[in-house]
Amino acid sequence: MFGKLSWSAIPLDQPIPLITSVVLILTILGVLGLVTAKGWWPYLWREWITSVDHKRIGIMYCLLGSVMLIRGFADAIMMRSQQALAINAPGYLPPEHYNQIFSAHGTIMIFFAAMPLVIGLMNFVTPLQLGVRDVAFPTLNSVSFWLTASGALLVNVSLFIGEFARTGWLPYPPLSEATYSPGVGVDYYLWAVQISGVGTLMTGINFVTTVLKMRCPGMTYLRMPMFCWTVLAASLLIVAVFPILTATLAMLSLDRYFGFHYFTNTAGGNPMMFVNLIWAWGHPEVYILVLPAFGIFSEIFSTFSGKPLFGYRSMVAATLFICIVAMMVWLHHFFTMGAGAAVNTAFGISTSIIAVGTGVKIYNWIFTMYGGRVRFSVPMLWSLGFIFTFVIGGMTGVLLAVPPADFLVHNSMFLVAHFHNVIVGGVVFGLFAGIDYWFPKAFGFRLHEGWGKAAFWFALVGFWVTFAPLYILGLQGMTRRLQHVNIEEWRPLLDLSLVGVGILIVGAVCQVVMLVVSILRRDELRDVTGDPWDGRSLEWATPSPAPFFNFAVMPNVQGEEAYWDIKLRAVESQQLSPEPRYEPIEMPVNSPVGFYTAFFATVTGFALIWQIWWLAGLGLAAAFAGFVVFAWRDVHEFHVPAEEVARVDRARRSAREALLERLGQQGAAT
Amino acid sequence: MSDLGLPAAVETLRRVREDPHRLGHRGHGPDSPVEGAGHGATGPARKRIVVGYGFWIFLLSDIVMFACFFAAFAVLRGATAGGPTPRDVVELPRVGLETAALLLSSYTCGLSFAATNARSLLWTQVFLLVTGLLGLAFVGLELQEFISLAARGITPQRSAFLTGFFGLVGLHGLHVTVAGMWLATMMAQVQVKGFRREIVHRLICFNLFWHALDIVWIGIFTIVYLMGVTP
Amino acid sequence: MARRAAVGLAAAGLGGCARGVLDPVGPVGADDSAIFFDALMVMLVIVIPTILLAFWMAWRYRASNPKAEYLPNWSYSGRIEAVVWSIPILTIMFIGGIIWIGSYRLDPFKPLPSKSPPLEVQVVALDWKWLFIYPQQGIATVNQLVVPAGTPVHFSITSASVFNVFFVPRLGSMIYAMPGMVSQLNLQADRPALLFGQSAQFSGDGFSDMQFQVRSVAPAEFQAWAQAARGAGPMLDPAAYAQLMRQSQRVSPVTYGGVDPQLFQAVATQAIGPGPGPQPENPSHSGREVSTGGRR
Amino acid sequence: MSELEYDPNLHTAELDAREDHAPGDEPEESAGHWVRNSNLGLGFSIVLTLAAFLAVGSHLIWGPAVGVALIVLAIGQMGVHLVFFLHVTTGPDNTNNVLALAFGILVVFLIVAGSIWIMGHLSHNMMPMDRLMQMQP
Ligand code: HEA
Ligand code: HEA
Ligand code: CUA
Ligand SMILES: [Cu+2]
Repeated sequence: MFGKLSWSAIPLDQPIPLITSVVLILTILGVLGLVTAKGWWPYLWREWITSVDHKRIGIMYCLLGSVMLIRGFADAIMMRSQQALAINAPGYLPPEHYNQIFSAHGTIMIFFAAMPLVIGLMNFVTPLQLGVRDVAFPTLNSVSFWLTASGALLVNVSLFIGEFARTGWLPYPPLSEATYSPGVGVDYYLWAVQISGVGTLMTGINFVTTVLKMRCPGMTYLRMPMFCWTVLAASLLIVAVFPILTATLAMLSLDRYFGFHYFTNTAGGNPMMFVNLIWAWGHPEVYILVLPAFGIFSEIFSTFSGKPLFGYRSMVAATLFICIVAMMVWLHHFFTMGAGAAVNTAFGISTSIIAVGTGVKIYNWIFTMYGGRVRFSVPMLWSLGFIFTFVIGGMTGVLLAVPPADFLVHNSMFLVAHFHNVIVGGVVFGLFAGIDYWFPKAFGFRLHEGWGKAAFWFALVGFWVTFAPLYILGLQGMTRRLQHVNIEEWRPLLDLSLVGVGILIVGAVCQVVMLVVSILRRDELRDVTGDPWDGRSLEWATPSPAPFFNFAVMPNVQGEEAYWDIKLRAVESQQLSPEPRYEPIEMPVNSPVGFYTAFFATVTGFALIWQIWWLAGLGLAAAFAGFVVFAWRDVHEFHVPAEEVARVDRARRSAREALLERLGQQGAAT
Repeated sequence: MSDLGLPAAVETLRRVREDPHRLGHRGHGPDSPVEGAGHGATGPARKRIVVGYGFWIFLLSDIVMFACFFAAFAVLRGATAGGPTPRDVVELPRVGLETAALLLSSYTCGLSFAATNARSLLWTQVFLLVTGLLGLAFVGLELQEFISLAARGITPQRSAFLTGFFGLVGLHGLHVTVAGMWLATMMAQVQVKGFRREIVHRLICFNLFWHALDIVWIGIFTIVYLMGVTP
Repeated sequence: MARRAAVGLAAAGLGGCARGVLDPVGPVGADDSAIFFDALMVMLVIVIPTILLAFWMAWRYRASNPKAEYLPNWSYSGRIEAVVWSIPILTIMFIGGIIWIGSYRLDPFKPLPSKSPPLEVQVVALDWKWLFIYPQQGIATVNQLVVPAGTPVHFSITSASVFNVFFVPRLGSMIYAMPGMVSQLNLQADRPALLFGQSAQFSGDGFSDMQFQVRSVAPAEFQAWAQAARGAGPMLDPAAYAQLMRQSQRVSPVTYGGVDPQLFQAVATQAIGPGPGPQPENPSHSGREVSTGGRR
Repeated sequence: MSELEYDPNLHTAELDAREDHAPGDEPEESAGHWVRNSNLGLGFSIVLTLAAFLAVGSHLIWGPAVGVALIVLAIGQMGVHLVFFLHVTTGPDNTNNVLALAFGILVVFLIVAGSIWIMGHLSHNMMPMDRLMQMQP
């Protein structure tokens, strides 16, 4: 009746996960109770859960990503403290638990923290920058989000019911085959990642179509803000490689569930093929994460230097170059597998060539500051910290791309330091910068500067104190994924790394405090102009927060920097462009289909994990029924009357007029 | 607004207008694109184009997934673990029938599209129905093949080669089955709702999907079946 | 020689007292680390000025600096673009050269040049210990590798269950140990030394202790050791091997006085099936089957 | 936005030669055109399929070259499908669709060729001798 599921699935014998999950469950129940008590459900349902507004979906993605970032961070704290305690000692986490932690940390950070945050910002910003009202497929967008949330939920359920994978964030067979991992951990991994992966794939399709086919009049390709280019490149990569992930995980599932022999070490199966296929996805994946971050930095360097981006054309070329070459380098993750000199040479060289595209970007950002008026606001601090950190991480990446050098440090702490160096220094810094930068557009008030700066400095210092020791440990021969350490000499560096985590914790606390303080003092941080940073692209042409239809009248872009041009013209003539003729706007209606799909995806996933076949069948049937019902829907759009549009836009215009006046006075003063 | 004033110079404006990135933008020539073309100069593309294009991108991603299964098949082809070889598995006459069914269904699918364009409800439905029946015949033949193979002990659990074989062919069969379910839903919708805009869009997408599955089948019958019996 | 010294210096600076990959005791490790070091130095020459330039640029053009000129439209310079593309391209051309030559020179499958014929060692990665078979000597060891200094060693490596990586950090290159595959590795220790070896690919619960000691000894001493081991102690017969295949952790070094000469081939070709994986010893926890693998 | 636009005939009538086309779509033609189009596609496909089966079933082609012939025929037939059933053309209205297709083909090529190349080298280097023998069918 319940497949493999029984009461003994709950880890009553393991206090740490048990207590964690009980606290977690109580928190969730508390939040749900609060929502019920306050009667917020109808509001949440109407305005958020069923919303197809790209801004709302973007915000929900970011929320999900932030929560998962904290979960991943908790895992990281456990790992670093375990390793510091377990030098010639067992530490406090037995292997079967520790191994779950690094697997969950990697999985959560990549799939459920970094990806949602990146996609969240993509969602929030892209249509605004392109001057349109939504993405190409708004309902699909909601489905994507909810599928991602479903995957995240499954991963966290594994804490309380059963276990998570103990095989690393990429479960190499044969270790992940049923023989060597008989528990449900790998199944949790497979279904969680599979479900969210489908969501991500649909996001990719959505954004390729959005950027290519949904731009406001005059927004030719070479007038798009740099961020949109990176979104396009990342989405193309998603479309190209996420199917590989789907296929590979499907093959592993067939092995585990039905005794197929894709990757087994019996009957001719070939585990090396898993490694090959998974990296054909895995390497492009890291550029899916980092390219949008590059886009964010491009916006920030230009805005906070008060200048156009230097070498825009080179930037576009470099982005597309990285996008294509990223698909030709995957073997560098298994140079030491024995494919031979010819293969290693080809992939080593193609890997290092990526440094050219990335290097050009770095120099272009530096020269964007040349002749500028650089303001050291929080987003700019993250960006400068990024250049410093990422350049070093990229350099160690190129070292790993040299096969004989990789023969020494493959799978070592040096590698761990490399990828945290590029991921934290590149992606996470970029996300924090982007959140700070676009926060006012989303909520109408800025984030507190002081706490933001404190968070930055603690994160930067904490990062280096944590990971610089790992570089050295890697060179001393320390390999990754060690539950305990048998070499006494490594103690000082492991301790130092733990100190670094302590500093990171302070940074994370600052970040949270910043959020709380900003909310409490939102009135003094209010952005009435809609253009808090003296921005240059179209999102700043809307009020903060942007109305749900984004633009009352679709902008008509006439120059390279869409909004800067409009702004200059207004300042020059000391008046806004004449009031347009307002027309009714058609917007997509809200839809519960995303939530519905994800609900049944979760149920089906859970049933498959525990092999409760009837429930899985039921879930699939319900999904099909839902598809039919949804396909039958007749109303897809609703009209916003012209008067409503006019009302919103006139408010915006009066704010702009005030701004203009002030600018005019300032201009006269200088 | 920040503490920094704007460079409110006429000169600045002139330079911004005059192509700051040296992109060499010219206005579009006499054939400047029409509204809704989605070229960028004229605003978002029409829904029809957006839907079709999005589905096209989805198809490409689906093809990539098939490519992985093809690659796996190619790699595992020789790993028969002492069991049946490709030669033991292939029955050319049946493959011929399957191919014929799918090819004809592609043809009738194309005809249904012609009927849709001519707004003929009857003929659209007739051709869709024939398409579905041919698809059903295909799936039936394949199922029969799998069952008869299993009766001879030829199952994916036997060896990696058979895993690759059943995985690839089965994935395609599954796609055809799902497409068949979609087709049934589409026919009901066409009947009830007629040729509304979104229905026509979906018909276009369905057409694309069906033809794409046929293209994948070309790969399968060539690489898996025909090349399985070539020396 | 200067290069050796430089590598040593870097090792000292980075490594302190613990000895790592930058303090090799053999020719392979020496070449690997020299390449590592060269590539690092070349890139540092580019990267350090880049970082300094970034900081200088931000500082020089800070908004509060009245001396800095403001060029609100300056966003293109053909000359800078050319330089900006050239710097990484040139660096990468050099590194690409290293990659090319290095990959061929240091191909782990390539025999080392030497007057003396190589010592053959067959390596089997087991859950969770290493089995070393000396076919020429007819003996086998677990978690203990003894090699003659100054003689090349040719390793044939396979696995009897899951993936592992065979790695002796101070000898140089690592390589995967995979079921059904035989990878090869050629290493050499130049002088007598006591080293540690490990698995560098996570392989399950007992992974952290999947380490072995490596003793590089004078050739005469090696002969004496092998002679003494031969025929003494337990034999690695099928029963003993079947026992060894089962999961176990923290296995102390063992020496077998005799071994079936076909054993390695049988494991590599999977004539002997792979290790059985976890055998639940505890009351079952549904979905969380754990083997303690004899953990202490 | 795009929703405000209204499809008067609900079909391709309003498509303009200068605008992008959705994949699978084409400017309005008579039903006869489409039928002719499908007929042509079917005809070519039948010829190519028969040729493929013939190449296997007869000895018209030198044994070792049969595989090559099959691949070429398959590529040809995929082209036929793309042109006649999926209506991919080289016209400017189709640029975007063809570019996407080219991107997809590139990806497929990289994955399949790359995997086969890598896996071939891995097996060649490390497959133990008698398993290698066993691999030869
Ligand atoms: C996105 C990816 C990502 C990120 C961000 C991180 C972040 C961190 N990781 Fe992780 N890590 C991985 C991806 C990531 N990691 C992967 C893929 C692995 C391999 C897994 C495997 O072996 O299979 C790994 C493995 C890994 C290991 C295992 C090493 C081993 O194998 O032995 C360790 C050990 O210390 C570690 C530590 C850390 C630490 C200290 C951080 C810190 O930098 C974390 C700092 C976190 C923060 C600074 C965020 C705090 C949150 C907030 C501030 C809230 C935000 C609020 C708002 C947005 C307003 N990581
Ligand atoms: C966002 C994520 C991200 C990014 C951007 C990168 C960027 C790069 N990575 Fe990294 N990498 C990972 C995430 C990332 N990586 C992860 C997660 C893993 C491990 C996964 C696992 O095993 O669990 C990994 C592992 C990994 C390996 C495998 C090592 C091993 O397993 O043995 C290699 C090897 O080549 C590599 C190389 C590179 C290179 C060459 C770059 C380049 O793109 C870097 C380019 C940037 C620069 C070079 C700096 C700026 C350039 C200049 C200033 C110009 C001048 C400089 C030069 C010319 C050198 N990475
Ligand atoms: Cu933390 Cu399990
Ligand atoms: Cu990579």
